[in-house]
Amino acid sequence: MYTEEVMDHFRNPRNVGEIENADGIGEVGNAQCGDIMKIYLKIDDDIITDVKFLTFGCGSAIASSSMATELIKGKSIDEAVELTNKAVVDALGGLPKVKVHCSVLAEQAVKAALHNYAEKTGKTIKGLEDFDPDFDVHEHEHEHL
Amino acid sequence: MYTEEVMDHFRNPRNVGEIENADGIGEVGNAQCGDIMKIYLKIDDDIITDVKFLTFGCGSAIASSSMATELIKGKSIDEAVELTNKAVVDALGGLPKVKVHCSVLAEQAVKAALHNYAEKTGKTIKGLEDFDPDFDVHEHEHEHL
Amino acid sequence: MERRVYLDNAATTMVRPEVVETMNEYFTELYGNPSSIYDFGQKAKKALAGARETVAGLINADVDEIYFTGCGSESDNWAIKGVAEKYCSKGKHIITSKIEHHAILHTCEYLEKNGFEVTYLEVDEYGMVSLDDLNDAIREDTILISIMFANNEIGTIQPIKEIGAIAREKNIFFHTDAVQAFGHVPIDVEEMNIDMLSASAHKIHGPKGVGMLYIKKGIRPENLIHGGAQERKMRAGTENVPGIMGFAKAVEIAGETMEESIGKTTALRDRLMKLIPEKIENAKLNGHPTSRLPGNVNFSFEFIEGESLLLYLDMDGISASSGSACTSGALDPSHVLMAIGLPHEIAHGSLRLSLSDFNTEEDVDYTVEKLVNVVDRLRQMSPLYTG
Amino acid sequence: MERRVYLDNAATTMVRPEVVETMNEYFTELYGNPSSIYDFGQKAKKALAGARETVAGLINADVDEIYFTGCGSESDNWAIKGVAEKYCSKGKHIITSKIEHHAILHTCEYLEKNGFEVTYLEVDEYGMVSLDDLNDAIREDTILISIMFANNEIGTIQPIKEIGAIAREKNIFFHTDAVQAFGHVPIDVEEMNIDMLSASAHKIHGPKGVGMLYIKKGIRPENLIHGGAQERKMRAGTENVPGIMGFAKAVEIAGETMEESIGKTTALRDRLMKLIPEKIENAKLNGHPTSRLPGNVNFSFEFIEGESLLLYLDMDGISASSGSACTSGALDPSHVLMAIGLPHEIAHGSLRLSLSDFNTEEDVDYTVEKLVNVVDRLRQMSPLYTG
Ligand SMILES: Cc1ncc(COP(=O)(O)O)c(C=O)c1O
Ligand SMILES: Cc1ncc(COP(=O)(O)O)c(C=O)c1O
Ligand code: FES
Ligand code: FES
Repeated sequence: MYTEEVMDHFRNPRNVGEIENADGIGEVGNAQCGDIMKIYLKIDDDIITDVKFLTFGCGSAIASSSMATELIKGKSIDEAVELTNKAVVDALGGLPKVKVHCSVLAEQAVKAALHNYAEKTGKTIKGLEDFDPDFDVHEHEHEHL
Repeated sequence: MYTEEVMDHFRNPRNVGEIENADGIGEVGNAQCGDIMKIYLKIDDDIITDVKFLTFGCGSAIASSSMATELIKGKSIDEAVELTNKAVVDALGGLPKVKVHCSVLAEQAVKAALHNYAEKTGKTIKGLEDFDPDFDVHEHEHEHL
Repeated sequence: MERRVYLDNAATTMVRPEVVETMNEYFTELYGNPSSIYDFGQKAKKALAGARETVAGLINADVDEIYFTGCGSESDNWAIKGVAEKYCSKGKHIITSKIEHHAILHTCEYLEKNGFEVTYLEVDEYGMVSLDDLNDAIREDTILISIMFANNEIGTIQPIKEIGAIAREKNIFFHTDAVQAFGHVPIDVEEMNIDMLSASAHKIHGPKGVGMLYIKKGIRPENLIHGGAQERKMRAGTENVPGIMGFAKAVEIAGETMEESIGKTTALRDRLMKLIPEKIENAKLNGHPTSRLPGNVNFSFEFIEGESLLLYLDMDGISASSGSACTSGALDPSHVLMAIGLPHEIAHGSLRLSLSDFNTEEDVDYTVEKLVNVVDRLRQMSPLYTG
Repeated sequence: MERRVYLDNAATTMVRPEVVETMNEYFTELYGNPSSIYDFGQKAKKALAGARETVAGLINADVDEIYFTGCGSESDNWAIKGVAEKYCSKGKHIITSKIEHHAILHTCEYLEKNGFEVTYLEVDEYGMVSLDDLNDAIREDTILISIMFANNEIGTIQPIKEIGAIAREKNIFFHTDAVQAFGHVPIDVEEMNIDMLSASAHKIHGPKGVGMLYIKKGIRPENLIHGGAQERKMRAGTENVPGIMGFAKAVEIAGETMEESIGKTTALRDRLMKLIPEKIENAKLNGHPTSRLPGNVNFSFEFIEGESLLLYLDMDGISASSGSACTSGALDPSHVLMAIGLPHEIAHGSLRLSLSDFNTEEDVDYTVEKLVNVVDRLRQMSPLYTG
């Protein structure tokens, strides 16, 4: 069902946990739908120096969060904001069709955390102008069940 | 499907053949329905001294003819006329339900041969007063197919 | 992987070696068609008759009331649609429950699209149908009541005899999907007032692809599979002789060992039901505490999600399920867990462990040990857990 | 009994040892439910995907167009009723032939009782459908044409590609019951314009209780068996993994050996078709002399009746059939022999010998020798024979 990369990130998820006094925190999804992702960012000089996540969700949700954190760690804000769910899926070697929305959730969680950082610091992040932190991926995704 | 007795009479049918100048010949059934029985009788002093049969039909038709001839051989006319299909079935140790009409055919063939003997000789045989030599067992039997 | 502990026997079971042996003879030696006239086919026919007797015996039915099918789902479809089509002139209302298997529910939904009305009875927090609700739901035009014997997810056993009595009194046909109960707990169709009953071989260590429908004499549903004269003209298709013989062998063993097996699996079940909440906080038992299948254990663990749980358990060699096997891969929590009133987020974290004769106390203890770790690990990862 | 010569391969076949071996692994080792998430079930899922590919490959279909069922009869029922229900708004007229298997005929009769109209095409003395008749029968409201690929009794192979072309041109679905042809002769659903095709594993040395329906992409018949999400939600029921794997193994071997096998069985068939009328007077070949299945031989012997013939042959160890296995035990001559215009009394004396790969030239010669004696013996007993 899952690729070796997915299983590797599921088996040994990278960057699990919380960051105290994080510079940005994003939470997306909801428990009713069976998936919540929370991402914590430590940002110095527009560089993501640390990132951690907590996820309530299926195997691919955990793997997507883990992969997303790996992909943005050490990157600049401008790079991180360009992270797409497709990049997560590709890095994982693919996801089953019904699980693609987990990767969308990971993308949204990163954006939400960056958005939170922008709000706190009063900065503007290019690419987040239209971001809606309350976006619910499930409203659009529950149909293919 | 068939009892040992049926198979024995089918495997080694008794009294197969014709009798030249038979005293009574009876034929019942029709080829369309897949079964014809023809019985030849040799009668001396009201005793059936010889009997033969020819049958076009299934295994139980052949066994029923064979058994019927055995049951009436050496018997008096009065005894032979009382041969029932049930006696044939019992002697054969039973027949499958859909095959019972083969034994009816054997009873009818014997009666037809006796009837023919009676007609030829001008005798009256008790129990054959109402016998209809053109009786077709299939008209009544084809329903359970 | 050091150890394999198979705890998904409600999804399907290992075929018993004795059953495989039985079937093998019919694959390559006695492969004749039972409808054939030659000795070779007649032997198969005789064997079938024996199998029918064995299966009938287990539920106190008559041999002429047993019809072999291709699976439990086919039996369910045949029972429901067959009665609906044949008796629709008497009425077009059917009563079933909210926690039936999809083979019943989707069939009922199909009938609803075709002019039938279906009442889906609610169940209580333990998954029990209420006899009062049933009585209230019965109408002039009710032709069929279909209530499952035991639920596949939460193991709850319904008051079948009482339901049957109500149906009989009202002159309504009573069908029960006994796919999970048949061969596991005693069933007596006479005593329990059952008119039709579905079963499936692969749930009792028999082969997949063989089912059975018991139909009480005098009831004549429309055929689902028309064609040849097999199964007394009620279910066409060359008889699956090896499969049916294997099914009968499985039934024979199930019958002989039922008492012992119930004792053994109940003990294992109760051990799981005791140890799990002892060692894991916020673990909620789903299903009825006592009126439940000897082999069924179902818990919800707060703050975690079922698929992750299954995958981690699988890494420890433990095969289990979350909701029914048929709905995994779907992301919605199961309709059964919803019906017993679980909130979504708790339903998501449910685990079904289903035991068989082949499980041991070591299996149970190993599972509990691993489960404790896995739940803890997932909770540490969960944003919901504040523990 | 010194010798067993099995010549009823059109009724059912011996399961190949390689197929049994394949299945055995799935009975006791890889018995996991393919819908399950753990590795153990996913292995079964992967195996199924491979099987689907193998089966699709044999008829040049796409993997997504193959649906496994419980038997050939189920496939036939599903195709006919599924299309009828789903597309009835387009029309309620179906065209089939008089010589179809009962799985088609009785399904059509069932539909007739439910408001559909069915045209049963006549066949010529060889059992061939006429394309002109077909063209004439097509109406505005025709939604389905179902013509069998090859007949089970007399072996006649229909002009499938041409029938398919007509159907396609008129935008009517074309189903073919290929239960006797699949795995025996080359089939290409693309080239032959086939929209739906039924097959059954036990006719090609696979297991009983496994069938297949090919459904061209874009066609969506109503389900026959509602329930779980198996077979892409179109056929519920826990997948019969061992059976399907066995079916695939049989298909694989059938595909690899088809050319050789056709050569061999055709030679044996032709030997029977030459020797029988040479050695037995008043023997009439039934079916088409050349457009026929490689393994099918069917003769009528005047003045004698089929059941007796079969029973005597059985005593010599020869298993054969008279008409189709499904109708033996019935006393009426087969509808196929009637449709090709045989008089009743000649139809009664018909014999079908159906060959497989496992038969030899010795089998053939032994059979002819015994047949000569048996026919002679029965004729000596027959009041119709004057010879
Ligand atoms: C032409 C044809 N169609 C359908 C069937 C039915 O197949 P099954 O016995 O697998 O249901 C058969 C064989 O019995 C057949 O020969
Ligand atoms: C309660 C219940 N009914 C019906 C079924 C369907 O049985 P099968 O998979 O044999 O079609 C199952 C199992 O999947 C079940 O648990
Ligand atoms: S988190 Fe919902 S399915 Fe992956
Ligand atoms: S003679 Fe017709 S079935 Fe026996």
